[in-house]
Amino acid sequence: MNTSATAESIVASPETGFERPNYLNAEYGLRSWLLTRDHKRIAILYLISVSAFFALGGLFAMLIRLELLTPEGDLMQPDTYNRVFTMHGVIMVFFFLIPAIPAVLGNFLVPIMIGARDLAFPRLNLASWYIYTLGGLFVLWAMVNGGVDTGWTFYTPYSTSFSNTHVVATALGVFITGFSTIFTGLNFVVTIHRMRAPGMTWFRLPLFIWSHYATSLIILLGTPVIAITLLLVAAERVLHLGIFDPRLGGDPVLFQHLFWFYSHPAVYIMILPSMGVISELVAAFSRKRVFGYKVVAFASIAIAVLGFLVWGHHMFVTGQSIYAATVFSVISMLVAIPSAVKVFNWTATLYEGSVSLQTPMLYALGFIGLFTLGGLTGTMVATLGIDVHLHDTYFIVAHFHYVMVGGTIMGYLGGLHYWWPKMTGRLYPAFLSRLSALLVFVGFNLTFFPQFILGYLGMPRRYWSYPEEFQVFNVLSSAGASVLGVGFILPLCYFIWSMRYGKRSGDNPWGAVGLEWDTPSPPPTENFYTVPVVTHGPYEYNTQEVHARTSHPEARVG
Amino acid sequence: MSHNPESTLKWYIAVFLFLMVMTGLTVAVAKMDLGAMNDVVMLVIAVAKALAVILIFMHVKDSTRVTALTVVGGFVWLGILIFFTLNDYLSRGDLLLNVPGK
Amino acid sequence: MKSQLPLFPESASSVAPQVDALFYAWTAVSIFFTALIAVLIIYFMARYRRRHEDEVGLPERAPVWLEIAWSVIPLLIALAMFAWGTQVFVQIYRPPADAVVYYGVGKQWMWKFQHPDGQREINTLHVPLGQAIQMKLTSEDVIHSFFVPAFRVKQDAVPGRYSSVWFRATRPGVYHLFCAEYCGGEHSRMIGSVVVLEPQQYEEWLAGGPAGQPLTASGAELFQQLTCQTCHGEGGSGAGMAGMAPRAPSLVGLYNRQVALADGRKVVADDSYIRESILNPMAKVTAGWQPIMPTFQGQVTEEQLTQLISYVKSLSGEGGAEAGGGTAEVGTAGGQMGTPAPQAGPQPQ
Amino acid sequence: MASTAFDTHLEGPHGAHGGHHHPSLQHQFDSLEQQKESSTLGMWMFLVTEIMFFGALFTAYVIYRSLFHGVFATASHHLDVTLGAINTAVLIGSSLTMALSIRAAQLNRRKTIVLFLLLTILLGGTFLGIKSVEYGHKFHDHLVPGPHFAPEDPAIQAVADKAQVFFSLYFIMTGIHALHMIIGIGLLTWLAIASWRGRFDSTYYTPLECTGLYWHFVDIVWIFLFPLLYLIGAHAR
Repeated sequence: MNTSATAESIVASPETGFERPNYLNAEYGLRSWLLTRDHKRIAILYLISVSAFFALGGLFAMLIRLELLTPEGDLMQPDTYNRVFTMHGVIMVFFFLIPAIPAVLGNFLVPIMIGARDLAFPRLNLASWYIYTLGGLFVLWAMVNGGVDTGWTFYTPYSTSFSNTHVVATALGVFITGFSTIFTGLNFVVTIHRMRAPGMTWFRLPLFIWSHYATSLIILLGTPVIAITLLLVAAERVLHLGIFDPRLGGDPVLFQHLFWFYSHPAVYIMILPSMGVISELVAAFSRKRVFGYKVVAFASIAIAVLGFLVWGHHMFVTGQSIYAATVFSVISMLVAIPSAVKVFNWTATLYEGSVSLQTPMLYALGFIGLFTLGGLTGTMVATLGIDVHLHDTYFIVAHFHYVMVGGTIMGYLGGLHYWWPKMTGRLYPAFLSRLSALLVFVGFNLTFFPQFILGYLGMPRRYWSYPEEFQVFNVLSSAGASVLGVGFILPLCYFIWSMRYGKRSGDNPWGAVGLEWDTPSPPPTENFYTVPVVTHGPYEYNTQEVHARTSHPEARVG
Repeated sequence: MSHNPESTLKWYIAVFLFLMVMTGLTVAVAKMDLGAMNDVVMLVIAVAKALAVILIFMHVKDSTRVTALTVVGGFVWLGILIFFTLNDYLSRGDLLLNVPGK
Repeated sequence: MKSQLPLFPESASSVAPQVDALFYAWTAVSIFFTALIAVLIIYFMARYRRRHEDEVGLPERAPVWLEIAWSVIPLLIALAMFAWGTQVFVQIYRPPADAVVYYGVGKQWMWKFQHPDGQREINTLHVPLGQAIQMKLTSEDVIHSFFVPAFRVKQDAVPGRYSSVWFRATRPGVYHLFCAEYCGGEHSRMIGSVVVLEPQQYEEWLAGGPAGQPLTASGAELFQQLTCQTCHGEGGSGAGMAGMAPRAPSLVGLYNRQVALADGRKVVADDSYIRESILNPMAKVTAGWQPIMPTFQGQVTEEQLTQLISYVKSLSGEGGAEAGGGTAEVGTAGGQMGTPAPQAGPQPQ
Repeated sequence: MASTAFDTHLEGPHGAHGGHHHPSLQHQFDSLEQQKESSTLGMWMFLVTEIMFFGALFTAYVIYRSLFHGVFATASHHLDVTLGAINTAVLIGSSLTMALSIRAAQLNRRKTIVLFLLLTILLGGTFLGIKSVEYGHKFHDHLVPGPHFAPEDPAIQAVADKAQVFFSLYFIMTGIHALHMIIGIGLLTWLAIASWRGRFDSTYYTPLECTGLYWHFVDIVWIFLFPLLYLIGAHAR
């Protein structure tokens, strides 16, 4: 193939300063970004908007922690506080945690990792970003006009008949954003099924792909349910239809069933992609195949399936029948097993590995620790007798932050640090990035561990003021939050800095294997100069290959 | 899918007639009082109609296994939603609660 | 003054020690596994650190027994905890035979309580020490949740139905009562206290309060006021008025019995059913009776409803019949299936 | 589906049949067959989300039907079985014409494709027309839930609250179904124009195939809605 020869000839060494054609310099101008169909550029668009929402959600978190410094409600009015924690929840859950890894890292890497030129439906992919933005605008509009105070859970009948805030705009925003998630998931499933490179069999797929496949299935099966449920809430407010209205004999608990049918699996939408990232990181920085590859792959699918059968464990004290609660509790115990197996397998991967503690690996190891605690406390609250006491207390708040922040955000930041050289062709400062990983880990534990104790003591969540005896732990938590904040701001600064001033990374700064490391950094628009032919599974390391692969050892991070 | 246009035409017409007859049948049966069987017959007919549409009009009969699995998966998941929700409501009498404990 | 740095919540009910035992057992398991993972990671990190740039890990050896072991052992632990947890859960919700029923109604943003003898309170609940108390909860507006950390009990109060939880206080004192389900603006001020008194002090407290009358008595008065007896008979006996054929089923022995409905289904006549039948009589009509009862929606408050229910309950003696105890013939007992009820008889009120 | 000309892109080893591309082959695919398989699989994935979308409503229906058994039967008397049955037949007919238009594409009969698409649009429009007549009756009889719910039928008045739940479900389910029909008619119109311009033939008719799947799915939803809403009380009328 003649074009292939041309491609070889234009591979220039980074030292010459000559930039090879890649997806970043293929076209210039805002228009070329806003109308792009390149999955890599769309990933960058998502990176920017997701980061903006993360910053906004973080700002609300800071306001919450400031208010809770003292037992009295002194910083803001209770109505304001209710809006603040609602906006924090809505923005973090629907506009950051759910899209973060799939829409940014997944979008960038899924086609490259399976050896495809693009996702199956590039226009749908772009549309998904616009839909996400549109949904975001609805929520921002609601926020600017006074916000919404129902909590991110939108429980009826408060949300349908009692709240005087912008429930409809927010619900519609979440409804719309749901479609962007659906389009991303749909794209992934079809791409993984139909667009794999020659030789890329299912068991040669990286675990990142397996976890994104499992995530996409959850997205497809779960998201429509919350979409219609929120639509019903909006219809109940606007059109006075009464599906959940207790005054008409409707049952508000039905709303909770439908809500959690999506929103519990949504937790796995957040954590599964992160688990995929961790598998990649642990393998790359141990230079070893992930221990029990097939077990980890099937564990992702098992989590996706079982995750749909446990939603009722959010409703143990809502008047659900005891029998139903028992069924949901026992299945919740089962879903803990594949998660535990993953943790054991990652730990075992380190055994006899060649472990290098570069920044992404620090995040990965932090993830394993935090997720272990998050998961174990999850099984605690899935135990019926304990949940009665802990339900709706700060124990729950701490638990899900361990899973979502300790899990999803650690995975997201770890993945971003790992693939940043792939996305931009640049390196970031090694010391600062390690410092930020440390700050995030320490700050996180300081913020959320005291909340376990608060919850066990009985402090209910969503309280704007609280009895005095809870103050010490709240102060600790607020102090930790400020450390955590610094830990999050640092990467923002050095990532932006590195785009212009960072050292050039070369194609493969980590000496990692995987199709994404076989193509230049940043990759060309079509991802590969020649279509890769896959002959072996992922994570096959041997000395010669690593030596040949590793780009510019002198420029290596750390 | 079947690439013989003659046979597809026959199938399409057959399915169309089947659907029409079944619609008539379901209305006729609904006007008889069969007690709880009314619901059962109604649903059996609806499922039969839906199956005919899925298999023939939507070409699942001649499609890949992945497609067939997708369809089955969709309905199984709907089953999960309905089953586990109903599971709560049908055991709501809180029978257990009304039996005094020790 | 409470401790400034408490680590353990107060424990003041009969189930609290059981919940705590379960909690500590789980905590121990969690600490063990977290420590195990942490130690292994730190050890592997140091032992297998990368020593030169081209070093790679050894080929993976993944023995099957290991995978099975670390799947099955956590599974067994989790299932054991599930069994233990479920046993505690059932204890938290299944009231003992001697439980006395108190009613609680949540309202934005206060708790209204009714004692069995008619005493009413807002945001404070006095209870006697050692007495099993079943809280029947409902709400006038949004979902609230009755949460007493010291008792380790919590139950949502859902509008439109009754939910229930019970406790037996074991230590006198004043304990926090929280609303645990977010209920709007003043959610964090919907707090109150549960005051546990020695039985004798409780009696004194009751005597000191404004004189009320027992719930059943208020219910009986209300029954007359609303002229329920016109159809259900004096005392809910089901006897027809002035020699006429009865128009409505007897309420005697109804509570907690199974009722056959006109559409062929059977339901248990629990609090929620009776409440619904008063507010929305056409929803579940007893088999063999004409659907002629008018609705009382808007005419009775949640508190009055609890009084009526207490009264109906009292017609079945202590605690009512055992649920599921036979497919009760309540529906047809006094009902003379054959006797055609008046098609459109004069309706009460 | 404008094709994107990526002159520089490289062929995969299994992608290069002959020297030219089909004008409808998009750059990320190696072959038309791969493109068609991807599109239909994608469409099916979308339909799965639609199953769950309507599924949540069916779940609400099942729950309330089990709770308010008799009320649903009584309220159902106010739906017009005859119009519902006619609409069912109309929709089944439109499914047939939809399937036949795809067959016409497989046979390279351009005008027949357009003819059957127009017939499908016509039948879809008929369905919506009848549906709007039914809605009109409901408005007239004050059976629309909300503050203006004021049925004259004493049987409904007696259970007014729970009947509102039934009519809420009726309007939201049929309303969202009708919305899907409207979107479908939009798609069909676009397809009819594209077919007239000769965009589709036996080598490439994926958009027809996908829209067909969508249209049949909407038909299936109605196949369940009709008995569940209209027929549940028919025997006790």
